[in-house]
Amino acid sequence: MNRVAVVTRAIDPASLIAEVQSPQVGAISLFVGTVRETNDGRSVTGIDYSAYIAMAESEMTDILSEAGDHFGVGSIVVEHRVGVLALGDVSVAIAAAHAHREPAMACTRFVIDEIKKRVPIWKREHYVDGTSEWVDPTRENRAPAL
Amino acid sequence: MNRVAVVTRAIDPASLIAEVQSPQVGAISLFVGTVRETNDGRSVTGIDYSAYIAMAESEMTDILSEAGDHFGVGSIVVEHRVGVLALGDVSVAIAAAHAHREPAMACTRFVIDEIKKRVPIWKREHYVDGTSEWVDPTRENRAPAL
Amino acid sequence: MSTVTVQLFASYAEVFGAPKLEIALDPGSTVADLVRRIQSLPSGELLPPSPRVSVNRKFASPDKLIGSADEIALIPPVAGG
Amino acid sequence: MSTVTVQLFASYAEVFGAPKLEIALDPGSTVADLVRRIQSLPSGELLPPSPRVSVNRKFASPDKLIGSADEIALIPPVAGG
Repeated sequence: MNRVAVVTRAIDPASLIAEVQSPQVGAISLFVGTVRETNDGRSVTGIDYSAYIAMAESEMTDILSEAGDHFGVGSIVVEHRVGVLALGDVSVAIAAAHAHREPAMACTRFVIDEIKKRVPIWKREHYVDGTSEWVDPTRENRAPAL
Repeated sequence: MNRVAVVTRAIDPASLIAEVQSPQVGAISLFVGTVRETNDGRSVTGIDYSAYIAMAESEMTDILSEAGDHFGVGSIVVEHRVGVLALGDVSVAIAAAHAHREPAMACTRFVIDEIKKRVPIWKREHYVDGTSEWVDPTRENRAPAL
Repeated sequence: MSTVTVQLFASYAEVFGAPKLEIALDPGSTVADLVRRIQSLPSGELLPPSPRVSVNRKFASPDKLIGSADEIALIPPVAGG
Repeated sequence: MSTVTVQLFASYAEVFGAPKLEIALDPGSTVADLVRRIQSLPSGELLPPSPRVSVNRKFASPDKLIGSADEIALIPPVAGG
């Protein structure tokens, strides 16, 4: 079964693995996104994630459904965290299980790529110089959103 | 840092994640292989894994070194279990961490593909009918090895 | 005339200094009409030319008709993951 | 003549009913020579025509020379993962 959630607590990747694991599957692929100390050459101290939660969960549910159709994967779990995250904190985790490794791995990649394109979640990065900016991946030069 | 091990105890994927996680990375890719209850249409009860341990660890070390060169990933950990495994047990886990997600995911895929090609590890599958066979992935029809 | 509530998030909420806007629309208005109305508000010129809009939690095309019962939001460039 | 020890694993160990073989080789023998010697043993005909051989924990080509101090193994089709 699939499950999506936007959460405000720490994400435990091991619990996602356990959730998709079963004797029916032979391969589990997990992707974990974490807060990195540098981004585009700037030193980051932390990230505030915010979301339009109802739509984010709806959109992630659609993505898992599409992934199921594309790759035949019936067991995918996604959690995305919002709120104030520190360096090294897990922001997102995706686990997918399948009889074989190729569909499991392709599924995980598809889901993270789609999340980054279309799930209404935003992040404000805080830098060591005391400034902060909304991250806008659509801008070539990564200038702040707006 | 990279690490490889052939182990005789249960593999804990979470410990591999923790091992590669750091504020320098933004993405962690994990692959987990587990014992599946059916293989090529036959009902499996368990698998005995055996290895030429010294060469297996040497070969896996070479694979991680090649992966590091190909994908610029400097933090990869692999554990492969040997001995008697039950349904659902984890046989192999690979964790790779990188600043960005593409190299981390490509690295994990490369490592599992290479392990399956060239690391001297064997498995004897046991079936519900009481028979057992050495698995030979090089045979088209998946007949038993020898 | 009917009034719709438009939810704002992240950088767009900062532009208008509020988490939502109340916008009066003529019957038969589309997403494009709504966007033009919002861009004509004070600070509205800070929005991009074609910001994404969601209607009932789905991304909506500019020609989609808007009803007063719809759940509407203006969606800044997303940065999840 | 010198004697080398050849480690056997998995299905190959079952073929010969032993975890290793002691094979006497002429000086200057290659991996291909060793394989021919092993295939001429009882049950050796059950091996594939060109089984993989490792020398000092690396897969070795048929023309590689073998010394008595080398760590040698016959490698059945691998099935890890």
